[in-house]
Order: sequence, then C-alpha cells, then structure tokens
Amino acid sequence: ESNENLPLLLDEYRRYGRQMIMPEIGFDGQLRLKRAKVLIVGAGGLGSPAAAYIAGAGVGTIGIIDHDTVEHSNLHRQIIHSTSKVGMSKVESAITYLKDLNPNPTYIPHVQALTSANALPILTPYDLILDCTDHPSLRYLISDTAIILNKPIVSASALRTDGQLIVLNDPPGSGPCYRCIWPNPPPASTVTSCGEGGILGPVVGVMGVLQALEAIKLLSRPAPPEQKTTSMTIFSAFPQMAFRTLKMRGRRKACVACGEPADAKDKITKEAMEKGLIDHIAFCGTSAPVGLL
Amino acid sequence: ESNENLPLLLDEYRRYGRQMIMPEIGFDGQLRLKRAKVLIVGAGGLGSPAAAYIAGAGVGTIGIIDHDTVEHSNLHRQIIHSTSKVGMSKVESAITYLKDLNPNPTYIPHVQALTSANALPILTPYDLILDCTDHPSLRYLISDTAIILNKPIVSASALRTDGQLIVLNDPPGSGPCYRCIWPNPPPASTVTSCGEGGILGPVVGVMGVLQALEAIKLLSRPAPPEQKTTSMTIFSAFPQMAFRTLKMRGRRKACVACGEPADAKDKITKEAMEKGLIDHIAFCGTSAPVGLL
Amino acid sequence: MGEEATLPITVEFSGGLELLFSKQKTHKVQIPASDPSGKPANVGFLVGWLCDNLMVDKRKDMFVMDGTVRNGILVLINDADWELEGEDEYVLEKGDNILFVSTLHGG
Amino acid sequence: MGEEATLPITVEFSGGLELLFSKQKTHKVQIPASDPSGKPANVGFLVGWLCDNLMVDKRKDMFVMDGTVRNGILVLINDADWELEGEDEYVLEKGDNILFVSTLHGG
Ligand SMILES: [Zn+2]
Ligand SMILES: [Zn+2]
Repeated sequence: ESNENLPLLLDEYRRYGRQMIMPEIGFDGQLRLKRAKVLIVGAGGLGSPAAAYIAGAGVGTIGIIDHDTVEHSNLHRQIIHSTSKVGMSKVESAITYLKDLNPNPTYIPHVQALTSANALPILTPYDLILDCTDHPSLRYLISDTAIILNKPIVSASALRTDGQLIVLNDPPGSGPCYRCIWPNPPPASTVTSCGEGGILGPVVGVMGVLQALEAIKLLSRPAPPEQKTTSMTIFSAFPQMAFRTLKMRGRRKACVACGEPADAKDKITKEAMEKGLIDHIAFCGTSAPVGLL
Repeated sequence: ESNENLPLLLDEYRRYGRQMIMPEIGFDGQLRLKRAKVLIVGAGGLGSPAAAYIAGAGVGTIGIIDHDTVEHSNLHRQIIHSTSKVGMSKVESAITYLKDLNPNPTYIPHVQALTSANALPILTPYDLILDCTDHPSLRYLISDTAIILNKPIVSASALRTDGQLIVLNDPPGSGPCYRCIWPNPPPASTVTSCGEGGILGPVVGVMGVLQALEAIKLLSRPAPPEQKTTSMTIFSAFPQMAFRTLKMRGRRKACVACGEPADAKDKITKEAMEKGLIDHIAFCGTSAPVGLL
Repeated sequence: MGEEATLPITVEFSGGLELLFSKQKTHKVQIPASDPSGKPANVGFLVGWLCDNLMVDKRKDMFVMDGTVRNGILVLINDADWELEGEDEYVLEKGDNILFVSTLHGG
Repeated sequence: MGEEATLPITVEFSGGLELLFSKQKTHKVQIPASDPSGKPANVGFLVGWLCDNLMVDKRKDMFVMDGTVRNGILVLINDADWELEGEDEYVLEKGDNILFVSTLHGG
C-alpha cells in the first residue's frame, strides 16, 4: 500500500527512464501518461503496434475493443497475436501479450463489436480514442461519439501500399471531426478492405506506430498548443517510400456532428444516439458485414 | 515430404495471402522472400519491430545477432521482448517470440557480439544485412564486411525524437557504402547512445518498421531498378511529426571500402579483415563499451 | 485552329486512385489555359479534363459523380485541402500541384 | 557604413544539432550577400557566419572542426547532399534551404 503514495513505482522508473530523461516527456509527462485512459478500437494491423508502444510507454489505463478472433491470415501484420492464439478473441490475445510486455497498466477488455447502441457508454471513461478500425461506418460512429463526449481521436488507415493518419477534435472543441473532413461517405462500391485489396504488413505497421506516437505526444503534453492547424500524413511505400504532410481544413460550421447544421434537426446529439436514431451502417450504405480488421 | 515439392505450404498461402494478392509482391515475390536469408544485427529498439514484420512476411531464413540480455529498461521500445524474459539473451527471447508469430522461417541465433574477427564468417550466408546497432564502430564494421561480401544493407538509427534510414550498397556494386556517406567517424565525444540521450519508443519503432519494409521490397523485387539514386529518410517526432527525403551522393571513387583509394595500401580488403588489421573500435576512437542496444 | 495557350501543372494520385490513371502516381500535364467558355482554367475544369484526357480506366464513377469529385476523394491544392483554396473555383496557376487522395478505410 | 546587401535563406538543424541553436529547428535568416573579401557568400562562409551569429551554445566543436563542419554532420543544399552541389564552394542563392543533420547512431 505504501506504493500508493509514490507517484511512480520503482519498476516504472526503470522501465520509462529512457523516455523520462527527455525534456519532451520528463517526470510530469510520465505522470500524465500514467493518469491517462486510452481506448484502442480494433486490435488488428493498426491496433497491434499502437497498443504495444502505448503499453510500453506506460499509459495507465488501456481499453481494447474488438469482436474478432485471431486467424492465420492476420499474423503477417498483427504482430501482438501469434500462432498459438489462433481462434482466441483478439482482445484476450492482445491483453495477454501486453501484460507480459508491461504489467503496470490497467487493461480493460471489451470483447464485442462497437455499435451505435453501445458506443456512448463504452467511450465515456476514456480520455483519447484510437481509431484502428476497418470500415467507414465505424469511423463515423467513433467520430460522432467522441464529439458528443468531447474526446480527441487519433485516426489511421491503410490499404495495400498506402497509409493515412489524422488527429481529430484536438483540442476537443476546436479541431475538425471526421465529418468535417469527409461530410459524406464514399459509395459503398468504392470501399476496399484489407482482406479484398491486400495489405503489406509494415505499411499498416508504420501507421499504427505513428498512432502510438501521436497518442503519447497528446497525452504527455502539459497543454494543447495554442494555435493548432490540422494536418494529415499520407504514406506510400512504392515506388520510393514517401511521406507527405497535407494541410487540412478546420471545423465545418455547418457540420452535423460538431457544428450547427442549417436545419437543427440534422444535428447529431447524445439523445439521438441514445434513442438509436443514428444508423451509421445505413449511412454508409453497405449491407456487407462490418468488422474490425 | 510431399510438401517439399510444393513451392509454398498451405499454411503459407493462408498467412501471406493478404500480401500475395498485391501485384507489388505476388506469388513470385513471395517465393523470393521464402528463399531469402536476412541477418538482423541487434535485437533492440530497431531490431524488434524489424524482425517481427520480416518474420511475419515469410522471409525464409532469419539470423539474429546480439550479445545482450533483456532488461526492464528495454521494454518500452523493444516490443518483442517481455517482462518474463528479463535476464534471457535477447536473441533467445526474440526467436521465442518470432517462432510463435510464424513457425515457418528458419531462425538462426548468434548469441555473441559482432566483431572485426567474426563478422566475415557470420555475414557470409546471408543475402541482406539489417543494421539495427547502436554504435558507429559497428556501423563501419557492418558496412566494410558487407562491401567485401557484396551484400546490401538496410541501415537505420534513432535517438530521442529523431530517426534516420538509408539503404546502402544497393544494388551491390553500385550504391554507396557507409564510408562513402561518412568517410570519417564523428568525434567520440559527440556520440550519444539511447541510454544516455533517451529515446521515445515509437520513434525507434517507426524506423525499425521502415527497415522491414525496405527489406521486404528489396528481397521480393524481380530485379534491382535500373537507375537508382540513394536517398536518406529522416524523421522528427516534434514539434510536428515530419519525414523528409534527402538525395544522397553515390559511390565515392576514392572510398577505402568500396572504391580505389589513392594509396592502394589503404584499401579495406578481405585479407586485411581476416588478419585483424582493421580495428573499427580504434577507428571510432572510443574506449567505451560497445554494445548492441 | 490557332495556337492554344497551355498551363503546365503537376497532377498526382494517391490511395489507389492511380490505378485509374495508368497506375502512374505523378503526371506532368499541359492543360488548356482557358475553358471552352474562355474563362481561366479552374480545378473544376481540370477534373473534367482529366476524365477526358488522362483517365485510362473507364469507370469514371470511381473518380467523379454528379459533376464533381466523388465522396471519399480529397483534393489538395499545393498540399492544402481545396476547401481552404476555393474548391473547384480555384483558378490554376503555372506549376501548381493538384493531388487527389482516395480515402483509405482499412486497418 | 553604407547598406549591405543581404540574402534571405532558410537554415535548418536536425538530429539534435538544434540544441546548439536555441533549440529551434528552422531559422529564416538574412546573411550578407558577400564575404569580407567581396566574393559571393558560399556555404563555407555561411558555416562561419552561423557560428558567430546564430549559435547560442558555445561548444563550437560540436558543429565545426578544422575550419569546416565536423565529421558526422551532413550538409544538405535544398535537400541534396552538398557533395552533389560543390560542398562549401556552393554559392548561396536567395531562398536556398541549407539543412545540417547530425548523424544518429542509436538503435
Ligand atoms: Zn465536424
Ligand atoms: Zn564506399
């Protein structure tokens, strides 16, 4: 019990020493990481490396939500799972790995799909949401819920040889949301999953590691920057590896989620979400099974 | 034994399907990966993610060399090790993890330090060397040995919030070597290790994943590009995450390793290496212990 | 026909859109400096011009719908969201870089 | 003294070198257009000028040694290795970007 009075355990000083000696983190930043609660939505190609580095860095509470089980076809890129875990729920497999990497954080398993019906209660306890999902409907659902709950999102995606990353609603109340950037979903016929289109492991891996980096930066900083412009990082592995930083728009005044739509009835509110009036799957126009990959 | 006649096992089709359906890899690229032999020098912050994605992708033979053992202070960034492996050799810990991720590759442990005396025989069997080390003397040693043996190198490094990546001697015989880019080592007093300077986990992590990407691209391609310029990728995590691609020089005609020095006696030859005449530690002017981090 | 003034610009495709354009990510093109009505070429005009002159794949609805770039494609003018630059009304200048990014959803 | 012509350029530091220069990675500076002997300012002159005018940390040997940039620092002229551009003899032009990268060795 005496440990309760120490801000950091001796084991934590040993583990985090290499990052605590950096002025960008420091002792105060490490304490902020310890007090932080992160939800990782999707324990797949993005969520695997993101969870590993977030747990390694000592974020105090880490929730993971995924309804899927580990398959052989995951293992070229979902590197926190393993052959001996095939058939196990990805959440359980992930937490088994993470506890051995770092036993100090509190790990919260959510072995279920994220839906319009459960998103509000599931996201509520967390400070930051990592969108590591595989479908537009989930990306809109996470964004709408995070806007209602006033939480930032680190969102990434990958397909074949390309990746994209953007930090949304940061700081909460000022940065754009997913709908500000993409007010309307793409036609369902143009949406390709990693299962259909293919994916190179290190491509999705690099995007997941960069999500962890943005999460650690956001959670350890003393305060949000005063003037923050939103940028999107895009990555392409071929022909030459190339990253590019794009300057994105700010909030859309008439955004149905974070703004004031012309018709107030269009506003996505907590009440509308709770009453089940917001159907993200229908909005994205797909009847295909929606999964977290 | 019937499997011996099949180019790929059924398990391999399942595992690598998501990358084999991509034209950049394809069936032939997967076979080239399976036939390839990679040596990862250093099972630390760079080597951990590099090894995970290289093993996941199905590279057929993977050697790992490191003389170090797992410590708690490694685990925020060396994500293939774990708390239960503290005290174990990093090579053994890494191979235990990799075998569970993908049992198909042949893993070759080298539990020892890479030195001027053993580098030639150790590197000889491999097609590609990943430099995941932590000291200039090892970087020159790896480069000199790879030039003598005609092998390409994927070299990365990281410190604090920054990272660097370069592919050397690619294709063998034409791209620059480490000495072409850096003919002389930095003053020993200016060399900072991750232990002294600190390191953020995802910073070294992203560089290691990019090493795996460059390795997979190099090993799976049908032939080297006809005209290849050498570029160096530099990464900075703060204040805004930023990657930059720098156009580097080609081979230096008078390079003592890959070129023709003015005085032929200066040339680093296989014979000179074998006779122990090339002292990389003295060249780098340090008396500090040289380790693979 | 007399000489037509042209404008040299760079057009780039990312996120898989290059598959519709000869699998080539970067195109240096010379576009007409004015549209058929004589107005200076803007991004809206460029989008139509690309469909007619650069697109190899015939599935135009993978790129345009209802007269503009389809949902799920971001347009960047010199690496800035086109909404910061006037969207399709932005008048092109010599040397501009126009990047079309197909949004990815995989993970 | 009459007016001195100056040249606006961008100087950047990476890999930890920024610690010697007010911890600031990017500096927009106006340097004299000619060196004291009247020759147009080149990169060699710039290195000395940075030591005298921009360096805060007094450990000059972390940046220069024997009259030039020390071993282990790469110099990039508009993102190309200075050895491709004439090294310290490269004559600076308005708007040039000069990047100094300290080589990292950690892993
Ligand atoms: Zn919005
Ligand atoms: Zn050389």
